[in-house]
Amino acid sequence: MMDSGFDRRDFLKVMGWSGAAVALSGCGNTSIEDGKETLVSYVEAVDYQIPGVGVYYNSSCAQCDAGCSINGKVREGRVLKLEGNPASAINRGKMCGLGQAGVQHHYNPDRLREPLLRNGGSGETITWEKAYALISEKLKGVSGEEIAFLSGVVSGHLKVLLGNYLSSLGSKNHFVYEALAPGVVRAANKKAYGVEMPRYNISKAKVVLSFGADFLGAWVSPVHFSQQYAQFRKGVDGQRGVLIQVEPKMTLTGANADRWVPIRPGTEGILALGIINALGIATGDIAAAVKGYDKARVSKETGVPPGHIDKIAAILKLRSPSLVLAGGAAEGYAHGSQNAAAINLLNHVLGNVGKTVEASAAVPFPQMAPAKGNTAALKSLNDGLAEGKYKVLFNYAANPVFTAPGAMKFKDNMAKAGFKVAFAHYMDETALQADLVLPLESALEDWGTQVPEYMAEGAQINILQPLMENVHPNTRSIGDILLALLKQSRAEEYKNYEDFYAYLRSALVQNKAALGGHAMDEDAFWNETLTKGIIKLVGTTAALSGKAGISGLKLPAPAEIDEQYPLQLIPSVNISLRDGRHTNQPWLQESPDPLTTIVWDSWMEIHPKKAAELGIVEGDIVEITSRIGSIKTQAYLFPGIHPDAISVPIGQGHEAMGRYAKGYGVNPLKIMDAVFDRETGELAMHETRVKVSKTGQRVIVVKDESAAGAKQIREKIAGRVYTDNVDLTKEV
Amino acid sequence: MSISNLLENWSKFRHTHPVDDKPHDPYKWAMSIDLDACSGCNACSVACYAENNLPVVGKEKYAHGQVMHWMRIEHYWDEDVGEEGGREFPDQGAQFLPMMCQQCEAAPCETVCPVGATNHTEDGLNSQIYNRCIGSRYCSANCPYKVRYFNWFNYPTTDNVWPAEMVQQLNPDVTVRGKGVMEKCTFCVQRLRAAEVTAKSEGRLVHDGEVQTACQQACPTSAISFGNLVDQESRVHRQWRAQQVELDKDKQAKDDHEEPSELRGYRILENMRPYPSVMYLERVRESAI
Amino acid sequence: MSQRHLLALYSNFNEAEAVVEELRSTQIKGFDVDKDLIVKSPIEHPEVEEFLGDKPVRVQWFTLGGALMGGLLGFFLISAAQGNFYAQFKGGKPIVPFPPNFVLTYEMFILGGVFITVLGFLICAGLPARRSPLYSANVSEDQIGILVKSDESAANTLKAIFTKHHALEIQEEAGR
Amino acid sequence: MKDIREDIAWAKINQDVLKSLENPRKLYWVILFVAIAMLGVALGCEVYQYNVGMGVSNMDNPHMWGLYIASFIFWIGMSHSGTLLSAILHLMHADWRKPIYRFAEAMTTFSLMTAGLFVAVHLGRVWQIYYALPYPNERGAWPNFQSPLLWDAMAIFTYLSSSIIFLYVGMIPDLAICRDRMHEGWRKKLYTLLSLGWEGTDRQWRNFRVTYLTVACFLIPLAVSVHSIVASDFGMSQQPGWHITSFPPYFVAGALYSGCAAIITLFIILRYVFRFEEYMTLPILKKIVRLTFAIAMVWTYLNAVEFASVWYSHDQASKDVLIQKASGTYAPFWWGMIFCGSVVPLTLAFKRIQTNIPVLFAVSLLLNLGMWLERWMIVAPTFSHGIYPWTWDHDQWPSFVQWGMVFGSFGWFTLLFMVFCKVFPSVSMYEVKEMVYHRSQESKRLEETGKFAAAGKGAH
Repeated sequence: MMDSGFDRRDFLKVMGWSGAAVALSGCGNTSIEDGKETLVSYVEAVDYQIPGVGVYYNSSCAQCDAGCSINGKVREGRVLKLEGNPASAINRGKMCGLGQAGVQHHYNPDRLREPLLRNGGSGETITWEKAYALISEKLKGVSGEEIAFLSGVVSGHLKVLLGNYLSSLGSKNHFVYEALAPGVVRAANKKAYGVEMPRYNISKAKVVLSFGADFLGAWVSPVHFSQQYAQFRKGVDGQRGVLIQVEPKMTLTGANADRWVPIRPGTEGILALGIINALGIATGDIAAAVKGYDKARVSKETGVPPGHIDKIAAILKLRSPSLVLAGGAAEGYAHGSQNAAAINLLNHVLGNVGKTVEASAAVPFPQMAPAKGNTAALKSLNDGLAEGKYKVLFNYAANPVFTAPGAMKFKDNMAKAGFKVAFAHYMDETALQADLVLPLESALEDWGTQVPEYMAEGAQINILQPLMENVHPNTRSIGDILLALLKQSRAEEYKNYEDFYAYLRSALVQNKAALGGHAMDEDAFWNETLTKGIIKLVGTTAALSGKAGISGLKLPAPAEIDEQYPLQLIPSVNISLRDGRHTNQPWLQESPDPLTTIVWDSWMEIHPKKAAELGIVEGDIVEITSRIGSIKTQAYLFPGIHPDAISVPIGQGHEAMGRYAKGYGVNPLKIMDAVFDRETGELAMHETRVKVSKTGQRVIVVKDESAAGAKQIREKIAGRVYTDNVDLTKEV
Repeated sequence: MSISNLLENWSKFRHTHPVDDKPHDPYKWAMSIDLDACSGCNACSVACYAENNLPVVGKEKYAHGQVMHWMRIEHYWDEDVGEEGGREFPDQGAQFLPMMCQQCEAAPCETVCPVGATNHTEDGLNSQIYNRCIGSRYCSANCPYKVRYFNWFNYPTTDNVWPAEMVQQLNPDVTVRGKGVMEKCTFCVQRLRAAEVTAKSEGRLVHDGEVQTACQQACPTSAISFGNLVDQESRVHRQWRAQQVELDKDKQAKDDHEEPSELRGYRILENMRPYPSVMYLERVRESAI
Repeated sequence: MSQRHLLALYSNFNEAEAVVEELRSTQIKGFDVDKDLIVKSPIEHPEVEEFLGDKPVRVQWFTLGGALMGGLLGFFLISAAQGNFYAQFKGGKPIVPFPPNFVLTYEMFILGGVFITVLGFLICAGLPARRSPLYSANVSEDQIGILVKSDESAANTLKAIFTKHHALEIQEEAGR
Repeated sequence: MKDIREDIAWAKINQDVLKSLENPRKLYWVILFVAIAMLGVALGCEVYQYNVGMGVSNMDNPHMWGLYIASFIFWIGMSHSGTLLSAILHLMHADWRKPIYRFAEAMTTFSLMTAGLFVAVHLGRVWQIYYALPYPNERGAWPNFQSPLLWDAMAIFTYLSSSIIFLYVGMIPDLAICRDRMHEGWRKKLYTLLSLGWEGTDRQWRNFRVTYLTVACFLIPLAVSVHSIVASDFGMSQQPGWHITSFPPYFVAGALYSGCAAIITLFIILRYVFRFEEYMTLPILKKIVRLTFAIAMVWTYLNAVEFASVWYSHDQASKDVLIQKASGTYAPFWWGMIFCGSVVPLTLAFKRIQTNIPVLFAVSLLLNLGMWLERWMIVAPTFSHGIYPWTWDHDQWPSFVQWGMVFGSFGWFTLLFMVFCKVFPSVSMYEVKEMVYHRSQESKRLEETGKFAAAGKGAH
């Protein structure tokens, strides 16, 4: 792709410079500032650029943590569109909507452009030098104990560098917080299979029984699972895969299921044990333990009709291998670990472990493996902040002020930290509380490596490389910043690295033998790596070691209906907004929620039966009150939810961040109780109980579906056949 | 000159283009969408926004129904769900349907445009000429699928549609449309033209898989396939043939058979005779569960 | 020989008719009743045509020509426009389709007919016309005028006939 | 209840009508002022819509057409009764049309001009409207002759130009009267120019008679074709509620209906404003009212036929649209249309109402309202309940811009019409003379044959 020795930064600078100039002529929609930009003729073309011809660079998507590889189209120095990189085993050239919107993060008009220092109520623009000096000054005389670093998921060389920085400060307080992490499931998997995230081979399964795992929507690695799902539907041995989804609120995966089973919130484990009992193939102590879970009792406690339990058991027995998944809806309770354990037990009983639940490959560099985020970390940070333990708080890639449950009072506690530094892309809720805000490059401008938590086939290291010159010249790479901060105390050690790029290159090139480049010289290896955007490794495979144990599995009886707060609040995960960090990307705001088609707002899903009971109709503004507080939003009558639950999507309700996010919708996390899983200490997302009351106002719900409720009445619009015998593998 | 030309080429002008006596050659772009694979995730729609410079209209205009999504994901629930006496839950899921311009062979929109801004192309597309359009909106009024979108406002100059930075993302291969013109899915005609021209300059035809539409390229479940229906070897051609769906029929031969078949291919509103170029494959639902 | 115009006004059609009858029956040298007599009336009156004798009206021929021309032009111009310029391919329809062109041909047929009929009217009625030598505003109100052109010599005879039938007013003017 | 006096002096006819050109009642100026104000509202709306985009009208996908197209049909329809009075009744020798056909013909012309404006107002890019005109151009691209909208344009152009010509030709003898009677000034010059030197010679009259008759013959099929073509804008589509066989006659009947109702309204206004009591007599009004009643019943019948054929067919989509019209968002307007269009005209069957001017005025306005609603109910419901269920029942309400434009169009029409009536004789003088002449001849003849006592008297 490039001559060896050619400095990529310079190359990009050239491209970027010309990009800014040529952008003028590119579209009819450019604003030109008089005298500030020069009209450049194509006759004086810039090297490495053919006007009108796009070049493609491989990089990695940073919109979520699934680790998809992307292929960016660059024209005249501007990145235009992201496609999937077909070479990646994770996404195989495919992209989700969230990933596509990465360019809107990159070009977002609300991105931070300059370092800002709090000056009373407002921010004062300062230089980077001053910012670094300030950090150095604030860290002086502060012990490592008093420093906390909060981040989202970090992996690869950034994680290494961050670790080094913290150790240079003498601090061990790295809190990795991920608002929507499958923390409980990881722990349960560790127990049941010996690994936190085994490889779920959906494409091999003939039946997938998913307890609230929205693997097509927002769970773990949705693009990868979507491809597996497509194969699964085509079927193995001429038998089309059957998907059964058990959850109280229909997710995208539930909407695609052959049978969607609404269940009383929190009783997933009971159903899992009931199915084991109904299967009747378990032996020994398992059989004994599930004996009590007879159909009548399970049906009564879960609300699932006995017929369904029979059918599920029958099909699982008939078609093997199958796969049972435990997801967000099952783990979000104080007894979440128990639920997940019961569900995982089902895989053991069905003999799926080793067949569809496989050992996963790991990168042979444990220091690069992702620091997995969870919500327990937030709790301990919050407790520490509340005690006033921390004098300096760093924050990167997390927005706890927005995502922490209201009961935690994170914002108040954060104020107790002495000096708060936020590395941020937007002036989001957390950055707004910081004393020093440092603007970051977007993922399309930055260098880095990424190690995905969920590996598809073999192990891989994803390369992040700039697709174009910085949109805002004064933003910096998080790597560069950490390196600069590191040099404050360990200048000697890092003097060879001019910047993060140099660090990254030398780190990878030094290990080229281990990275599959032993036969190549350094430049060739480096160019090859950048061209491919992925380093594929054989990886180490940890064998599955867990066993089917039932000891310690104790499921509580379903919770009693609370008279005062009779409904269960399900803060649902919207497939494009996720935890709200992408809300300011207008494509995502205007991308309708697949199940309700509502855009640009929050809503409360409520079952029509319950709504009729409460006298609520679509568009009623309702007040949802928990012990913590209340929010007001529009009601949407949705039959895909258990009548005992209501659901409000996460991601809206920003009070800051930018023009496309601020002021739209409400944040259900604001009224969330701080209840934790008893075993893992993870936040129980579904344990908040609420009451709903009408406010008397009514609005027209802004959505794409027709008011008639999206039913096809006359013509065959979306066709469907019912059959238990179809061989799709024969199809073209 | 004009009358003599008219008389000399009379038979050419009287051809009914193209469904019966003048088949497409060498290209007829067509699509097939497997609804069993489609998960309704909206990736195609966002990809379309990125590729085709679609404006984000904002909440207020969305509320007015002025959204511009060329590719929209529809979902349908079973009729009895939530109705009195019906099922309480949609326990067989939703049915998702990606809906965009069906590139009809005998498009109802084409004949009614007073200025001829929408026409049939030689490679079987239903084209829209933006700078010819005067905005009578008759085409949309006549579209059975309602997949034509009108520029109710001048989006390029509307606040927050494309702020200065986002302008740089706009695809230079695609026009940014001003107010008062109709637009719709083009099957990513800019990609098709580029591929056709490349193939022509290399003295060959576009081979299958060489060109992808943006929606097809993004689709995580590969539910969309796209290609040249004339090419016997193309995946689309093989799919259409395997499903026994023929382009110029308003009722497929297989539909006359009473016995259940494994063929899932159908076209929407076929009986109205627009001869759509998009074949859908029915979603399958397991009856054993 | 010099000519003279005379205009006599009458208050009703019966008198005017009587005058014309008498002029017709009387042989006057230098006055030809078919050529030199014009009756002006405030309303269209079929009896005037009757007593003036059969005079042909040729407007219909214009109508026929106009309508046919309009129709033919309509069809061929439209077909030629469809065939000779940028062809507008419409799926399922030929480039020169008959049903729509027939609709337009029909409209052009009427358009041609109306326009050429009116043109024919102007030509046949000699409009726009220069004002005739003698005119009375009373003609447009309620009186019937008889305008004659004759040799100088016949003027007195004519005047006598006019007066005999109770002419309300007689105007005369030396001719060119 | 007096009809026009047979013995009325012809000079008085001239005098009375010419007076209308000079001093109408004060109400005239009030009407003119109000009309200009209304037009101002529409102009403001258009400027706003032109600058910001069609979106300000609140139209959307799928509601691509709104009040503009509905009003377009309304105004086109209104024009038809002018042709009815001037052409059809002329061929039938109905002499009572003579005092009123002139203003009816003017109404035809001006309502067509109003309708034409709605086409422009409706377009998303009105500045490119010339693309739709069939003329040889450097672009090498002609409009699409297959589009019913182009047929519309062609038909309207033909109809408008023919109507103007017909109006003008029929007015030439009257212009000559104006020329003869008007004192010096710009008007005199205008009339002199326009009267083309008409002197009422036998040759002029002879050709005039044939021409007038011929053009009248052309106008009748033309008028029918114009509204059939407007009907085909809808009928040619495949949309439910539009794709209906009976649409062309239904549209034509509706057109005549709304036109007649408008004639009653304008008759009453003109009669008062220009003091035409002696010419626009109650017996004439009575005849128009009876004609209106008959057409109302034809329209009602065709309406019923439409419903029945939809109901009886297996076209479920059309059936749904019909049900939705009667029970959905538009139900109040749809029922309003039925009430105003089919129930209100029943009052016209009563003799006492047939000559009761205040009641007739109110009734005629209601009929017009009903007919306007009819057009709206043709256009709008199909959009909110078409073939494709995804876009059903999406609520849409026209914005003030649309309403303002509709409101203003009445001002524009009134302005044109009122100015016309002030500049040109709105009662045909020569034809009123013909009418009284023939009537007096007839009664004289009857008297002579002794039948007068038996038959004649009762007629008046």
